[in-house]
Amino acid sequence: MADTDLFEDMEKMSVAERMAAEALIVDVDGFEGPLDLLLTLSRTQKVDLRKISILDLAQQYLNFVERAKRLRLELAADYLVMAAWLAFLKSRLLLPPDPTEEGPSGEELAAHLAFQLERLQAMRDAAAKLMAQNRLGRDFFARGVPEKMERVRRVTYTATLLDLMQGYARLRTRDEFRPFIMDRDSVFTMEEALERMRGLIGFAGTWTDILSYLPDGWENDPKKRRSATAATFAASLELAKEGKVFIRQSETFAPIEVRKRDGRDER
Amino acid sequence: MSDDVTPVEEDTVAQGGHAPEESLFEAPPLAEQERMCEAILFASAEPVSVRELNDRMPHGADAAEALVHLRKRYEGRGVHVVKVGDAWAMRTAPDLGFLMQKETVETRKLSRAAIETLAIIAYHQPVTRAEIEEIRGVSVSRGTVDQLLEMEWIRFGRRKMTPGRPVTFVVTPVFLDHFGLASARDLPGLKELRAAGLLENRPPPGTIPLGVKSDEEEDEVLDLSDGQPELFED
Amino acid sequence: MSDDVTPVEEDTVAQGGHAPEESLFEAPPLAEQERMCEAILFASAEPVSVRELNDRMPHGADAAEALVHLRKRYEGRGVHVVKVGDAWAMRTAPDLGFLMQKETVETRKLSRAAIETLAIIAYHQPVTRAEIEEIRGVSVSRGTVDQLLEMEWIRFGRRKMTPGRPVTFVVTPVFLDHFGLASARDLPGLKELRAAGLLENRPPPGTIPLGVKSDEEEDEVLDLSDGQPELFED
Repeated sequence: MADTDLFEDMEKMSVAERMAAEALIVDVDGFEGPLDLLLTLSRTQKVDLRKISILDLAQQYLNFVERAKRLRLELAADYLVMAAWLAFLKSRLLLPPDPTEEGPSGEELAAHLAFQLERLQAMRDAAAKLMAQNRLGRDFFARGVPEKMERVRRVTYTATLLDLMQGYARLRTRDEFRPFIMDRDSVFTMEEALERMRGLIGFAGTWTDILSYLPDGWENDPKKRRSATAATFAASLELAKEGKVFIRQSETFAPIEVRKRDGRDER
Repeated sequence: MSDDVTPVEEDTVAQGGHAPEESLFEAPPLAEQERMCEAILFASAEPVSVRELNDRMPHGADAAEALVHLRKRYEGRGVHVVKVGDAWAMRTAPDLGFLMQKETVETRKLSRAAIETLAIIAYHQPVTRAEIEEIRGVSVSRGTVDQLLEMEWIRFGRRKMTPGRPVTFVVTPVFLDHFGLASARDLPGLKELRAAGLLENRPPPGTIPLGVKSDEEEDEVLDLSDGQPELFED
Repeated sequence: MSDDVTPVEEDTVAQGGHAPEESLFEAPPLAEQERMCEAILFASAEPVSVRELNDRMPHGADAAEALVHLRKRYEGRGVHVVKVGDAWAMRTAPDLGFLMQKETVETRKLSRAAIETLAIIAYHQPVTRAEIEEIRGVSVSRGTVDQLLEMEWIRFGRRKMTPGRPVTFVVTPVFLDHFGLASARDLPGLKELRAAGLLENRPPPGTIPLGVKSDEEEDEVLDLSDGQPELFED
């Protein structure tokens, strides 16, 4: 990777030295492929990469491959492919353009090769600059004792309606099967109360406590009494709304009384 | 920030106040020494002694003095310079410790005991603990009730007017909200449970046997409501 | 960054200038938010994103704003507040590296091939393996890519919309953090390389049949601008 012609150096070396150098040359890690070799060879021209003579470079490369063959070095296939391509390029550059021939001109091919070399060199320079950046753990440092984020785990529980229903069903069917009814026997509905009142209200020409409308047998059991009272009260309101009765209460918590609305009220 | 330390003073301290040791090099200005202490304390895994600071800083530097200024600079900040034994370290301000916690929320299925207890409360509310136990046939653990109370799915209702005046449990609006119910009365009755195949001894085709916990259970709800839209309606 | 913000203004912003978002809680004063950001960044070895800062700070806090002030406060100190991609970190000032005990875990010696591959990915991202090989003129070994992936300096980017939809490589926030870069735009010499046309993807003449070429090129251009919108903009 010296700036001078590698083979001139090599021919001056002892056999042992030469063997070592040869090993280096064919080592793809030493020379990272034909483009790398071309880039190394191009340095011998000692000009800006943009002004490089691709024709000369092609010749240099072909000489290199030629001498490698003479030294019975085994070159990797891609080095030989490059040699063949450069030989082709050289002929294109030297011969006057053949108008019948298709494809890009020698100049175009040469320009692209020059671009590739320049780009490879640019990336090498960029890589060097990158590695020379201030680096974490070498030039600048992170916190020496980072504090661990304490994870506070909070568990929330969830259940679906189906879980709930299955759970309930499981309980209610476990021993004896007892169908679930919303204790309907202690519920007096408003509809029932309304029906009952409609039938009875015709007789109530005077103010009557609504509690007297409770159905028989519902006054004693507190549950039943509560339900019937509420239903009767609601039914009374409904009837008042319909204009069939008047409703009154003298003071808070006093008995609520109803009376049928009749002819005298229209006057 | 150490408002009283001006660059001018710092220079004075560094150059004048510092006894000249026979050094070939001049010590860096105090402001620079302070920066150095700051960087070393920040990056060190362990508290650093004044001696070690002096060893690491350029010759002639006075870490003890730089630390005084550094400590002052961090007063009231989110990070403090603290003394740990003979050494110094930087630490986050104690009052900001709560920022170093991350809360993760994990969702788990409610236990079978909790579900059953909850179901009984929902269907029978207001209901006493004794009544729950009677229906479940086993005693209700304190933990189960506490869990449901904590989740705010149940709350204490009015005491029952029976001997001992036991407390009752009722479900809460949070419960109704979670299960998408307008009221506890919207819970389907046994008849409807049966119609939905939930009371069969044999699992209906395509469903999971009762009691088998499965991730698919949630899907089942979807399936059910899709297939039988009338299920949860009255 | 608003470099014109003075401490006096900070107070104004904290008390008056902060528009109330529809929050039940009032955001802490900006000075307090700054302390919080300071503590969180200080405590973390890894860069912390603005989003995470906001998540960890009380509701209504504005980490982005607090960071502006915090960064300014640490200017010229021994520790800096630096931007790493979308995240922020506290790092010692690079000029004080000589004071530090070098980490013993000096990252594995990277091969020349790995360094060049890394540079090509950083400067050309998103870039396919074929493009890397085209630039280096040699095939890229699996081990090289694996090593860079393992170090978390590169990761897979979006697939290219070219035949075969090859995967691309891009650099990571870990890479940016390691090299002290706020973004891939800050790569050294990037502008010059672009100006010189050396970052163009220039296919070899005559290798791609006409007709297919134009479509593909369009795709690639789109891919670049879509995939990394922020990267190569000026």
